[in-house]
Amino acid sequence: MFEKVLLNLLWILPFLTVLFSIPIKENSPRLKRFHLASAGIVLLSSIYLLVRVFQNTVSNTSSQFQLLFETKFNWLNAISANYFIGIDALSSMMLVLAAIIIFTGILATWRLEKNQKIFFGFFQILAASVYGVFISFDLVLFFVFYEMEALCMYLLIAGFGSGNKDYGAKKLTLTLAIGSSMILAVFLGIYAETGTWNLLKLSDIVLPENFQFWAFPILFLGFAVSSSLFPFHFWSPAGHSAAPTAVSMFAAGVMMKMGAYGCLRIAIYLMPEGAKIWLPYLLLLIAFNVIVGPFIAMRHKDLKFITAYSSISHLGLIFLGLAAMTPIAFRGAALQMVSHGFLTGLFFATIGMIYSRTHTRDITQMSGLMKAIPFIGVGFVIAGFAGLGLPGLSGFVAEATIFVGSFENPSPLCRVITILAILSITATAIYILRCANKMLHGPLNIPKESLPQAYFEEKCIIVFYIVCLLILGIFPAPFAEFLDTSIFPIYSNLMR
Amino acid sequence: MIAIIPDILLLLFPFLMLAFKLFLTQAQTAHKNFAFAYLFILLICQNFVLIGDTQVYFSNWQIDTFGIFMREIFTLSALLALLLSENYFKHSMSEKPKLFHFSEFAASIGFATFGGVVVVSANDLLTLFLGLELATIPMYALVAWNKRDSEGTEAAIKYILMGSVATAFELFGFSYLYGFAGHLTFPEIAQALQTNQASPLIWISVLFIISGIGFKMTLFPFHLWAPDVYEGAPTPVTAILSVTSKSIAIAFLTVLVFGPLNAIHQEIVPFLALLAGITLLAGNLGALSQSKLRRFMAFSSISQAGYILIALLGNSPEGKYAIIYYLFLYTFSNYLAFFIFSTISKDQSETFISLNGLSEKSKFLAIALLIALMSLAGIPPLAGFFGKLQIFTAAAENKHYFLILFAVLNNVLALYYYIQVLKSAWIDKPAKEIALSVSTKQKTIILILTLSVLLLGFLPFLSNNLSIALL
Amino acid sequence: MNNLISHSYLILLFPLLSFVINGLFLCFKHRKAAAILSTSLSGLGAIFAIFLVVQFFISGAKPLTAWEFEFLSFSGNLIATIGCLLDSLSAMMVLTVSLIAFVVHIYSIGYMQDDLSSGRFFALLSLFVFSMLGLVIATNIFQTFIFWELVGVSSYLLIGFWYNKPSAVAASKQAFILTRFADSFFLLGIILLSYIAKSFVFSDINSLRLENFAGQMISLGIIEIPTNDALVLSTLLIFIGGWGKSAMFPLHIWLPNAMEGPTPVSSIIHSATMVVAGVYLVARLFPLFAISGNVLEIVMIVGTITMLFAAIIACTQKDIKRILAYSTLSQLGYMMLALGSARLTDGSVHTLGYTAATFHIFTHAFFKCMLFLIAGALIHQVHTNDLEAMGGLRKKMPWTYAASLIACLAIAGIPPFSGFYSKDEILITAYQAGHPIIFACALFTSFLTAFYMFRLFFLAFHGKMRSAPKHPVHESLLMTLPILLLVIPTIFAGFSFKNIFHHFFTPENITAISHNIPDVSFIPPLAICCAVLGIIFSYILYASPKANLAKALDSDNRNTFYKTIYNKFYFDEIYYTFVRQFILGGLASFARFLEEKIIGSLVNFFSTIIHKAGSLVRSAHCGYIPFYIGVMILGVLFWYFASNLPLQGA
Amino acid sequence: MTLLHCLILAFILFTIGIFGVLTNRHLIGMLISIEIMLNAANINFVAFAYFKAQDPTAGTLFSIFSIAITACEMAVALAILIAMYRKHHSLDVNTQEINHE
Repeated sequence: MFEKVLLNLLWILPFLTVLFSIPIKENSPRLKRFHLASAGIVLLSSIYLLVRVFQNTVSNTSSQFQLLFETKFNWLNAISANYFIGIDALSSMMLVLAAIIIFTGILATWRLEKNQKIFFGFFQILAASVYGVFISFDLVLFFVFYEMEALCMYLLIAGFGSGNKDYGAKKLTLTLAIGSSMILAVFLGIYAETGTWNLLKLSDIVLPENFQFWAFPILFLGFAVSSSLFPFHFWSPAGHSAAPTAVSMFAAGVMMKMGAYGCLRIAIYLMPEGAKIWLPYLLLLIAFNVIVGPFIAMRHKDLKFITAYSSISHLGLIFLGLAAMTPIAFRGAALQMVSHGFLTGLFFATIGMIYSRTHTRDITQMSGLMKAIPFIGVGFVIAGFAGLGLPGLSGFVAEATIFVGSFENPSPLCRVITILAILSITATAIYILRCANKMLHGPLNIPKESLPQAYFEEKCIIVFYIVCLLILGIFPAPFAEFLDTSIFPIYSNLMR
Repeated sequence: MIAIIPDILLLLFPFLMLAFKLFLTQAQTAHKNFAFAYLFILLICQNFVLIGDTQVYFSNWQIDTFGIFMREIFTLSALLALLLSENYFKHSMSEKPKLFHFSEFAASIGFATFGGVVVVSANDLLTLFLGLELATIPMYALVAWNKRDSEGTEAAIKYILMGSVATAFELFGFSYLYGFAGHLTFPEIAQALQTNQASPLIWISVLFIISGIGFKMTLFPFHLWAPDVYEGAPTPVTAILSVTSKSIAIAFLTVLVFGPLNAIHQEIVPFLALLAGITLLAGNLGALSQSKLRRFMAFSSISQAGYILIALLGNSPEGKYAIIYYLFLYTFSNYLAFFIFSTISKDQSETFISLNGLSEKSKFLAIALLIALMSLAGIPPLAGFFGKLQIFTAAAENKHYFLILFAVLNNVLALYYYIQVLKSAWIDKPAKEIALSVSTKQKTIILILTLSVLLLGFLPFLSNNLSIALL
Repeated sequence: MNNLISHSYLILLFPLLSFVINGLFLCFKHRKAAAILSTSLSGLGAIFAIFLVVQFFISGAKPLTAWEFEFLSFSGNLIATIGCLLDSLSAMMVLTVSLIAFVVHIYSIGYMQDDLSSGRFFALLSLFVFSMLGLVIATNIFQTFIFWELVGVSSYLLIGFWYNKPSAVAASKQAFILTRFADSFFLLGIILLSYIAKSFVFSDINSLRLENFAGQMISLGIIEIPTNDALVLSTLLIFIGGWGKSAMFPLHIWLPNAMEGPTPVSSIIHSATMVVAGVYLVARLFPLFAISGNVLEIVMIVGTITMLFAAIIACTQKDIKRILAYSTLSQLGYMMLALGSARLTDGSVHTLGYTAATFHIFTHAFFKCMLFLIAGALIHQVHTNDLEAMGGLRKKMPWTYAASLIACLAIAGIPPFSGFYSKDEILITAYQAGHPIIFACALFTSFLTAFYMFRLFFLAFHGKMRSAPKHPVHESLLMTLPILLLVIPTIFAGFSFKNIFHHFFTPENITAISHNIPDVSFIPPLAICCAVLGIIFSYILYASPKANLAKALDSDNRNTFYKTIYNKFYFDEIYYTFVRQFILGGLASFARFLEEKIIGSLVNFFSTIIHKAGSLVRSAHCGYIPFYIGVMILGVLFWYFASNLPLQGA
Repeated sequence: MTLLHCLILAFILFTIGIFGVLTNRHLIGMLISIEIMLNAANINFVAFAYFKAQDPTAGTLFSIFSIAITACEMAVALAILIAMYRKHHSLDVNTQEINHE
């Protein structure tokens, strides 16, 4: 019962926080602390839930998700939509990821000078939206949470961002809206075909093959928009470069995962026939992400652009895992979702810290920062190492799993792309090292006085992420087996 | 007999207002407060009307569940329009001179509202036609209310000329329908359609009727008048045009399509689908780069009309339910937007630029604007999204997947231009500081509307109550 | 004594502990404490390693897995574990790495004492030792890869240790990227191999038989090939990993550049341990290589080319560390050559090459490490790497002088020093394999080795000082002691361990073939002759009273041939051109062009179209009443045709 | 005279009305044309009522009602026209439209 309440509170608490923060004095330290405390409570509860789910999950061989702590009641009777939330292995992992990113996002905005109420308020709504996405198992509820972020994304980026912020914010919001429109259309189709929005009930119903044929690519690509699959990736560089640090962390760390999560949880799960027909062709799109992405990153000078393209290529690996349609590859994709969340969170957080000190994101204008701000520099380098797949950090585990898994798919195209993807890890190394070397190493070119040492909260963020990266990188086995309980139903549905 | 009492009360309203004007010339404020209170009480009365089987009075005055809810929407819209107009009678706005003759204004709105009631109560073509005309003619006058504002007069000229042409089309269509069925009452027309082979006569009549009502509902390509008239008319009239007038038009279509024409529903549906698709595209494209708020709202309401039309593709109870639900939420969102626009228009023109710096001046208004516009754009968890969801679900039942995909993709365009407004209010910095003065009353209304928009969709009460009644 | 083996996790624990404590707590503020901590922990490690290895060999050197835990289970048999495999090869490597690590730690205390960030240095050094030990005790190829990457990154961090020196930063990046490039093939090889073998474990991989896969096919995307060939291909891909790590030609260029790092780093990573990882990998998977057709021949040819090529370049260089780096390359070439030439021309495989290569890893580690330490000591005193600026240090640094004489004799292959024995084995292997050209090359390289090493020796220590040092030159105890410690194995490792190697170092699953072995008794004297010739040659050129040093050291007024060699055959330039023109200028620019010009403009095109359509719609609202009415009426007509109503005949 | 004749007459009238609305530039003229269109519909009603309908009174009633309503509409229209004339002293559409954008 306690867990049930906790699970519901996950998304209600952020809203309540916004509500109760209205009377607090604008820009006062209390406001920040209040929001931080709320995010901290959510983080602790999500970790607690993870532990509880971990304890209660047994190995799963059915094609049904093993849902725990369900809450279910009628919601919109006219369309028989239910309020139906629950948690299983994959969602509990994603919840923790989201909670960590939200928590650190608030920390990263600690020194925001004005309009804190608006910023934190919208940020909490974003938080509520992702928590909701990961725990809802009713398509309407899922979509409500999924699309909610459009409400705040534009204002957060355009109001608090930097550079070409209005353009970037619009590009991001609208492109994401295209994706969610496609999702909504297919959800409506699913409802019209089956008469239910309940994900668990739907898994027992086989959708007509003709419907799957048309609906699957729309749904998959709709989800893939937010995970910036080619050719819908263009929002990502513009959006990330414009967004404020916390929003970049959020967008790359959690929001982009929501798409992949949806692809796995909903698109592939509900339409296995469509998946079998289409995914082999979608590999061609993935090839762009995985292979061309790093090369584009090499030619950019703006840190956020580089990181955005790095995210694009890493997200491509998630899709490679999905498209390979083997259990190991699925697991790799799930691991990569979590792992990339951490590493990109760390990336954007450190970039934000550097930007707040140097007021530039052009790597050619910076040099030798390691000397002045070693803590942040080390954080950046570790994020980079995680990004290029260094063993011991989580990126390697996820990538290796994806590669091993996708190589098991015997289709020629999948083989070719897997091989190219493996070979492209060099390219990743090139841009990450280029970035680190230009910016952190060499003689210091900025007066040291303008570069204060990392503040306490910044150190906290960095340490937090590094710990996460290490835990997942050094002890992946329990997490991997834990995730398998969510992966297996999807795979067995696929093989049915 | 109880169900008809609110209708009689509504009919009395304009006469009472005129009587007040005649006998109590001095008490200006009392007029207003009386009007608000009267409509408010009326709204509550309507709420108490029992929902159940269709009741028929005077052989052709038919009160069904759909009608009862539509009455509430019309009354609500009238009440909100009067509240909105209050300030326009107090002082002149930057663009428009002050309005006069509140009582007559309220009476006209009362008549138009009653026209809507007639439309949803009609059981034969004649009553339907009378109701529509009763709803339309006061609108012509309302648009031209401000004699000193030449823009308003010109808008009224456009409106009335094109409106009359549309009426002619409609009448022509009615005549063919009568010619085909030989009767004017709905059950007999329905029966004639069921028994007889559908002849070309009927299709021409359908084409003419839909074209005629398409004008009122601003369907493509009969929507051309809307931006000019919305812009020229006083703001409260614009609001009422975009809500009441549109609701009446869609009620008219619903009564026809799900009533006498239900037998040929399947044949009309492709036409309606095309109309809906093109209309919402046209509305969305037109709104893309506007700079004047009312003109912008005109295009936005054109595309909303397209969305509502989609509900007609569904089957009868779901379609009707979706329409009512959507109209409720649309009324709240739309009036919320207009209320906010009215707060800025005292010293500034109603343009995007005047919104600049709103978030600095008043966070409350800026957030209310955000909520109103995002609701119109259909972003969850705001009301507009749930309205659209119901509409799409209704259409999806009949497998109009392609249209739904087209419509939801159009939402992206809509989101773009609503964001443009938000950008003016939140991001752009004002050229010069002009203080905002918002009265407590306005603030209260805006707060209530904001909360309605915020919660009515997500919380299931409205939806579930409607669905119990209608489905 | 058995409990030593059960405590073999201590091998990894000591350096890990040192890394974690140093990295978290001591790195910035307590550099002295860091130095002492990591040195003492590495001392403990070395002592433990000695005992462990001794016990292991005494108990018969049976391969065993001392401990193992699951890292990640993929499916069924495909389980990645972290464990400790003890066999003669890994025991030998553990011993070598631990000893050298200890020695280098002591040396580093002296070498780094003036450096304010030496805390970081010791932390990273411990990380390297940890990774290297993890690499050599790996039970499976996945673990190898994990630690392979970790040594790569610690090498990167240590080369770029002085990160405000642009050349060091560039070198570290180059080293990392080049090895990473090779590693991507390595990873691909691992995945392909594990897909075929359904296992990562060395014992499973090494017992694969080609016959088991007869008739099976495997798709590689574009083409479908027999599984047998795929197995060979995967072996080749794995070798590419070693190719990069051991800096074989043409991926060799990172190693000389890596000399930008601190000298202790060069000595442990870039000569004694990490760079032999490639050789170690081939040795570890020797049975797999043995069945994989021509891969061993590729190994041999690559080894030979590198050996000769590097030795030639070494003869002209003036940077003392670069000479040693090229010499390392050349020696690595020897080892590869030995492994590669284990395959006889008739297709059978004999085991001498394996023994020779592992033996050479062992002996080479000590004397090469020592040479680097000596070079470091010299650089520390004269503050330059340039041989031109040295000379005449014999008197000032007598102990170092003596030690370096021994080291040079060892590397040149003069008995009874260790290098002679292992090199001798390699020459014999090459000869036995029936490749006379390769043998000749090896012999010639042996001559060159002696020549360039003594060139270095004479230039550094003999003659007179060619530049005045800023500080008085002396020998510090902390730096001389490790050098002298290394003299012991340099002298004794050869003859005392020869039999041990012959006894214990034969690969599993390979039966030694002993038929028609040609007579090889003429080889040792021949090799000695070559070496002596080389020494004499260099004496004449650089140390004899008549030698014209100015002319010998002049690199400007030389013929094209000399200049080509002096400029390392322009490989750096070729590399930079390749990277700039092809990777950055070509591929990456193309990708960016694709992204911005094609996709970006498509997106813009769509938004333009929508805006155009928007202004078209807007322009229809012109406010002209007759137009409006006309459109209305046309609209009715339009819908008459477009509405889909069945209006025909109306 | 058959139903068809009447319908054709009505249709011709309707077309004339349309033509008038489109070509007239005078607002009064346009109103008159619209009136013609409305009357065409009335003729239809009466014709159907006379020749065909089962319920003939309804048709005639309808036309009477529509005439009355049209009168109301025209009254409002004329009132607006007068307001317009006071401002512009002209009832020509060409001089009046506000060109937007």
